[in-house]
Amino acid sequence: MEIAFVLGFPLLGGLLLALVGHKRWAPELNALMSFTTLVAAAALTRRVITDGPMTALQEQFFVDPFNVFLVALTAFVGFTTALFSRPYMRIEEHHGRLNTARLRLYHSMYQMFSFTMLLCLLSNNIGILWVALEGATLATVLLVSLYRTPASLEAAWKYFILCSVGIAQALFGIILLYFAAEKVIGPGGTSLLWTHLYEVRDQLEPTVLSLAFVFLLVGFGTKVGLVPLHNWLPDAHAEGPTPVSAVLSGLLLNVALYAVVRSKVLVDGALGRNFSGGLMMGFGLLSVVVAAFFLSRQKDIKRMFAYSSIEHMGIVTFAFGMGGPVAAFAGLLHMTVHSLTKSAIFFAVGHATQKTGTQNMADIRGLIEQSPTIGWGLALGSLAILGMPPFGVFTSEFMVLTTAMHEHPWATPFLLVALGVAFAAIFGKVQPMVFGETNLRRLPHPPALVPVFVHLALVLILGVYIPPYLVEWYRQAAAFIG
Amino acid sequence: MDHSLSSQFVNLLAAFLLLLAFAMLAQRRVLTLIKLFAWQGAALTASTLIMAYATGLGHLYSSAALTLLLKVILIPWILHRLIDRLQIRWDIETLINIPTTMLIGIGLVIFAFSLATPISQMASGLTRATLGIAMASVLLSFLMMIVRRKAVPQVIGFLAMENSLFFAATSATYGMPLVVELGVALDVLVGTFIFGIFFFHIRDEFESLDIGNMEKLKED
Amino acid sequence: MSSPLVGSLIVAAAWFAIAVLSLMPFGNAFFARRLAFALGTLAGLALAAAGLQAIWLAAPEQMTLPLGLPELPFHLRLDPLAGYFLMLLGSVSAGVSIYAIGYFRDETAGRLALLALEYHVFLASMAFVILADDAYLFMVAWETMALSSYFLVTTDHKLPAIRSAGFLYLLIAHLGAIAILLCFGVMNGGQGDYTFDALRAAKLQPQWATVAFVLAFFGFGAKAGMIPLHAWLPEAHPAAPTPVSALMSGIMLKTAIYGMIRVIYDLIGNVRWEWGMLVLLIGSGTTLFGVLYALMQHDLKRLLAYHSVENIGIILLGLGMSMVFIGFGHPQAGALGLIAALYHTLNHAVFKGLLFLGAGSILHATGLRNLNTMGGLIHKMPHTAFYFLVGALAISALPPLNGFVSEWLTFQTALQAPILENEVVRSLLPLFAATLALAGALTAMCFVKVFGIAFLGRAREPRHAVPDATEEHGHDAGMMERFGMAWLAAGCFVLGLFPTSFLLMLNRVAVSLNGQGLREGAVQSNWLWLVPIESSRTSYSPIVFLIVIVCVTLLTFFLVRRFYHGRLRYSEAWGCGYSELTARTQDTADAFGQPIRHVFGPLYLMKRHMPAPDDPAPRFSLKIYDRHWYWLYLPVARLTEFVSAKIALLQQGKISIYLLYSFLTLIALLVFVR
Amino acid sequence: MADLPGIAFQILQSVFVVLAAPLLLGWSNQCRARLQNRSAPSILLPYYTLAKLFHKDAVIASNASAFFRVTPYIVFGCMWLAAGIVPVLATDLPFAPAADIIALVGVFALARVFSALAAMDIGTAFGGLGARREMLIGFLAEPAMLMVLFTAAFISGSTQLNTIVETLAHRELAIYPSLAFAAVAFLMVLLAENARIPIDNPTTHLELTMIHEAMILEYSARHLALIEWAVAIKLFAYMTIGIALFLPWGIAEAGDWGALPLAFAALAAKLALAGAGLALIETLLAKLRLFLAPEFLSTAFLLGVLGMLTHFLTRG
Repeated sequence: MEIAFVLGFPLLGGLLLALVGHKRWAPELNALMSFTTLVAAAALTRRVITDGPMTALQEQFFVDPFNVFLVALTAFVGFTTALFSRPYMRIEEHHGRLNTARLRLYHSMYQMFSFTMLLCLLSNNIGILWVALEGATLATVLLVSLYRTPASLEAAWKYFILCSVGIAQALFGIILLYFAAEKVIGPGGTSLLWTHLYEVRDQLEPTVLSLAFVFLLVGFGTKVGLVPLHNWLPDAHAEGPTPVSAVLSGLLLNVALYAVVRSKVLVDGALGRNFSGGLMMGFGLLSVVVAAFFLSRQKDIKRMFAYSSIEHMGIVTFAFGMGGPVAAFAGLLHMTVHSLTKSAIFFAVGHATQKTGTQNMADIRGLIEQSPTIGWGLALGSLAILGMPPFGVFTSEFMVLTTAMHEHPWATPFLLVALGVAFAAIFGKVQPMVFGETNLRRLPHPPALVPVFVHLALVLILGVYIPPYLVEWYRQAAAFIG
Repeated sequence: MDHSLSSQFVNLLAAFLLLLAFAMLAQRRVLTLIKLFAWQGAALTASTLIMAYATGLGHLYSSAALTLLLKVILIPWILHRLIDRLQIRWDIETLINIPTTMLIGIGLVIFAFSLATPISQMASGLTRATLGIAMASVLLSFLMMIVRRKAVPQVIGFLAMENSLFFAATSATYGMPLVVELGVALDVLVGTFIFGIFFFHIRDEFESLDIGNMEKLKED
Repeated sequence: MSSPLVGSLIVAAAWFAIAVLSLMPFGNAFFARRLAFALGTLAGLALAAAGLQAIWLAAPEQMTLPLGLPELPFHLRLDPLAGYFLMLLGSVSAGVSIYAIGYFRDETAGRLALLALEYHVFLASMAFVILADDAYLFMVAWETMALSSYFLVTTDHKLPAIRSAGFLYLLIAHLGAIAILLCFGVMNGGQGDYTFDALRAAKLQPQWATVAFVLAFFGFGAKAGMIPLHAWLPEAHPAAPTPVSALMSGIMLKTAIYGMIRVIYDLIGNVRWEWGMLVLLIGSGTTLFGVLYALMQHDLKRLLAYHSVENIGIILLGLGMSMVFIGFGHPQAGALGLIAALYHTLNHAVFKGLLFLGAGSILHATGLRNLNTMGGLIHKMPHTAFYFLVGALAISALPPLNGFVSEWLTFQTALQAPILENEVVRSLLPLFAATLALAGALTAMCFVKVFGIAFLGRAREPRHAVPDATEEHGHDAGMMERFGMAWLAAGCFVLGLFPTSFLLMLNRVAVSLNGQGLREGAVQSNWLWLVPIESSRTSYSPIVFLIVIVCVTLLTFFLVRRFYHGRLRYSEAWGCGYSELTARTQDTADAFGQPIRHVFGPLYLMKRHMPAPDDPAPRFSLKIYDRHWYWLYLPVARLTEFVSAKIALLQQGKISIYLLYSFLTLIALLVFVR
Repeated sequence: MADLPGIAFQILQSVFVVLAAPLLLGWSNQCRARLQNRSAPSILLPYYTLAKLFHKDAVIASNASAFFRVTPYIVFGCMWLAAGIVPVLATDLPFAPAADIIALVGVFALARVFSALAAMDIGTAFGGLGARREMLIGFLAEPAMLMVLFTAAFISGSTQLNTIVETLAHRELAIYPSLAFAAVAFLMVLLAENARIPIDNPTTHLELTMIHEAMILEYSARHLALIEWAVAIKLFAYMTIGIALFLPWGIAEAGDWGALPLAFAALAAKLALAGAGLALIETLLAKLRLFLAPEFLSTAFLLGVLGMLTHFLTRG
């Protein structure tokens, strides 16, 4: 029942806003729909925590601690981002970068986007998962190209082509999976359902599954932004409207990674952990290192934080690749704190860019002087994302690193060097933007910075204290991932 | 018509698909590309029908109908409209010259077969080689997307890849569940529309559909 | 309070509370202005008491907080070592805090609130660093300390120099933290969790123990400011507001020393003498580097910062010697070295804090930081002059003040060298002692320069020429500032005059660390005579020393008055034949360092501007650059740049290339699978 | 240890040193004059000078701070303390344990720092110049001195001058090569520390060369007298330290009145020799350029180190 609401509200919102998205009160409606979604998600979460995993609608939908935690996260960040986008989009309109038609498109697509992501998370059918993920791509392509500037078109085009091609590979992987499952379960719908696949996962044909996993990894990995499949990501983040960058970094990457992890669990059943784990650790490590070195060359602020997203997705992938309760726990935790922190950063960045009218970091100076909230938000957010205690990012990184030291000592130097380089790069660029003489102008609408500090507060709390029920929740999910 | 016959038909069609993939790889005229794409769709429909007939699985019929509607009629029609409106006739020369591309393509085919053989042993009696062929044509379409320089052929390459995937689905596994196929079809359709819109924007912004213009966003 | 651990926990919590309350916006930051620092002072005193109590604990106290990681809640532990450093933190911070009341009195509300917040978070995090008993809490506290101090350093962030200083500081601090984290990982060695108990228990292979040691040494060394990782220190410490500079130089560096001792002696254990040699090598280098560069400075706070580098070197010398002795199996001599190091840690905290506060008062009163523009301040700021003199004498290791005691103990440790088995090491130790002697004498020279040029002579800036206490420029330090300085100056005397009682405390610390302390004879030495080894070997009694010197001086005075007279006439000083004497004829700070530049020329990278003979207003200007930049820091930066430039070639905007990447990845993986 | 005869000895010795110091100076000056074929001044000349200075009215610069006036007394006090610690006539004095050789070096450093600071108080060119040069000599001489003392300390296993002297005095006449090095080093340090040729020239007022004189240029009358006296005591103290380290024979135990005359005679003889030797050196050597002073003193330092190393090597 809650599932219906969780999926229904955003869908409804999408259709509604497609009609009325250009009205003055559309942003409020947008936020409202996201809020209802959040409420429904909360209800669903409570239900799952109490009653344990469940399926619905002839097993087409499936909820367990793993995906419900992502559902809650998605709904939450979706809501805060909607709050942030309210003044942000107004200001954009005021600056004349958007007209009402575009606003309508934006609002409707925003809801559709969250709908597709939630569908992707909740669907028990791997085929539907694929469909939803592709749908998310389509929605975000429209969002990325919202400004219709050459740059945004180029970014959107690359995003579209690369992700579609990637996801097509994933479809082939799914077909192979189906091909293998059919032999065990027999033809018909059920052999694409996660629940059924898990039951028989140790009987599936290993060679097929290894092939399938390669295709799935390349396919979904493109969307996660794993190096060397990441090339669409910085462009798309840099050129789209900032709320979209926030949800891309904060949510879409998580969802794609969710798909990877699900398939990994499936494949591990047949092949044992080393195969998939090794691949994922390799990709994760590569992403971390390469992204870290990319960071120091950035001029565009959003582009830089896009690369930092790649880096952190690399860390999470590495963690899940290592496997084991602690690493999986750390991975989940890192997903959470990264979404919160990164979206908070993008909120601050959004207003900062609006104040200066540029995304070029060399032209942004003295935020703390002109608007302390934005300045502190950006400074603290960046330090948090760089893994500075007492923020939660450090917590998960600590767990990942310590586990890595146990099980794969060879990897730790790479990770640590990458972390050091990333710190020097990002911090060296953020500091002059935050400090120094200011060069900013006033905004036509008061910026919404409550979300920034709510997120950062949550991350801070997670840094020093993880509530027991959350621990329990993560533990269940981690146990599933293994 | 017994199994062996239908399987021969399917294999024939599979070979035909592979041939078409090569043809598309070689073809420079956009209009012809679209025709070839439509042909691919037709072959796909045929093979699906045969499968449906041979296995008697009802949902394969509907998927065949879907393919016919979408890939033989609707999408080619849209593409026609597009290139008429955009006045695209020729693709400019590809990144790598045609013969080289062909050679690479052949290499890919061999590779795909060598990958698929161990699997196809356990494939259902009806469709032995098809999986390898499907994989090969997927890779070929991929290659085509890499070497093309204009937006439209690139998109056609993408759609061709989608076709090969469908072929894999139907021939190797008696088709995916209907809901999935519908969803995929929907995505493909919407995708095509969006591509269509993009063509216009791109042309307006860049005065051409040459993706060589779209190299501004990079690391320097 | 019953349990010192609970007590110190309460203090730390209180500091946090003060920090939060300081943000209260109303009443022109009333809380931050009136109460915050006063309460902070009281908390500091309480902490000192708790620490003192903890030194005499029979067994270490432990406690677990329901915070932190699910598998690894916050562990706290209080043993003599921690107690000693808590005492240091509490007592010194008390002096600084009370000084801060006066120093910050005319800040704007917003800045003040922020300062109070960061200041007290800084203090609390340092307390937690000392109390932490698991790797996670330690790292969290450690980095929080770095973060809060970073924001304190960048208080005046509008100056580019301060921004770059802050950046360099936090960067090196973070790299050090990464090394420390790695060190914990190595120590854990895959067994057990990350509580310090588990790390103590973990048995390491010798080579892994050495790796852990090197990581810890350089990780903490980066924070302590030892060469070659010192570059941030002379930039960051002067940049901060003065009380913060005092805290950083006085206490924060000591937390690094604490970490070093905790990890090397306590967690890793079975110290090896080779490690000691490394420490000695770097320590002596640090000592000489610090003092030689200090002699070249004319910015007062910067000069003091370089002296912090030097004193860290001295502490390292003590540590190194003790490690050598312990490594060769002479725990008693080792204990002596450890005690010398710890004693100097406290001493340096006290007198360096005092000196920074003095510098701050000068800055506050006259707005001057450049020695070349000071002079004659003793007439305007007699109190500050007195306190500063005490600090200067103490840091110059002159008896009977505290600096001398710890250096004396270090010498005594070095003189134990004959008991060592290894010929080479035996004859090397005294040489390290010699570098210490050299450094001590150079320090004396440096502070003759500082005190003589800042306080004595005549004002080098005309606008300070008139000795006028009322005008805004050139009043003496305010009441609160004086309290702070007096507190620390008193510390210099107490530590200098009653070393034996501290010796006993430190002996407990040493016993708790390496199981054995000083000889019986030493421990039973009474309050009057400081006898670290045995009375036939050596002894020192600062009190007798002081009494005799005072008596004799007074006696002389009275004899002179008694047998002769006290007649005194004032007149102008002889102008060397010129009509009147301009202040420009005095030595500047740079001029005073000239002989050093002559002797140690090759060590410096100098840019000198010699005025032409016909220059109407000749000014000699001098810039000294740190060589480390050119062989360490810049190359590393360039390497990173190079690598990233190469990697950037991956992404040249061609979509076909991007597709090709995906394609090749796919193919490669498929090949890999087969 | 604070027995009555001990105290008596302590006081006796201190007073004796303070009173006898100018005599040594006078003697050395006399010898130098003879060596230079000048008609020699009275051996008591230093006393006359001091008396004259004490009688004069003190004149100090109008911008002098209290620091300037206190310093002479402190310096004098330091020297007096030193005189009390060094076993001149007898060992095992009650004050001796209060400070070992390291502390002794500390005392001299304290005096040096104060006089240097006082020199900078008036703010003339000469004051700063003198202070700067004095500290230069100081920081070079101090480590060398310590090295010498360490050698002795290693031999006797103690940094207590008492113990050192006793061990050295009651040993059979064995040759310590290390001590030979140390002795040379000590001599060089002595010359430098007491502002004698070849480092400094107590009789010159030529600004290019003068060091110590430049520092005390602003002093007059009783202040000057105290400083000059302190200088004499310092020289005396150094001489006696040297004697204690290198030829300690014949020194008495504290409270042993019987041994006193012998000790007294021995000391007188040694000092007479030393004074003459000093005069000889000052006559033979020429003043070094100021910037050769570092080389001179680093040589001393190296000799001290060599002495220490030879000790470790010969000791096997």
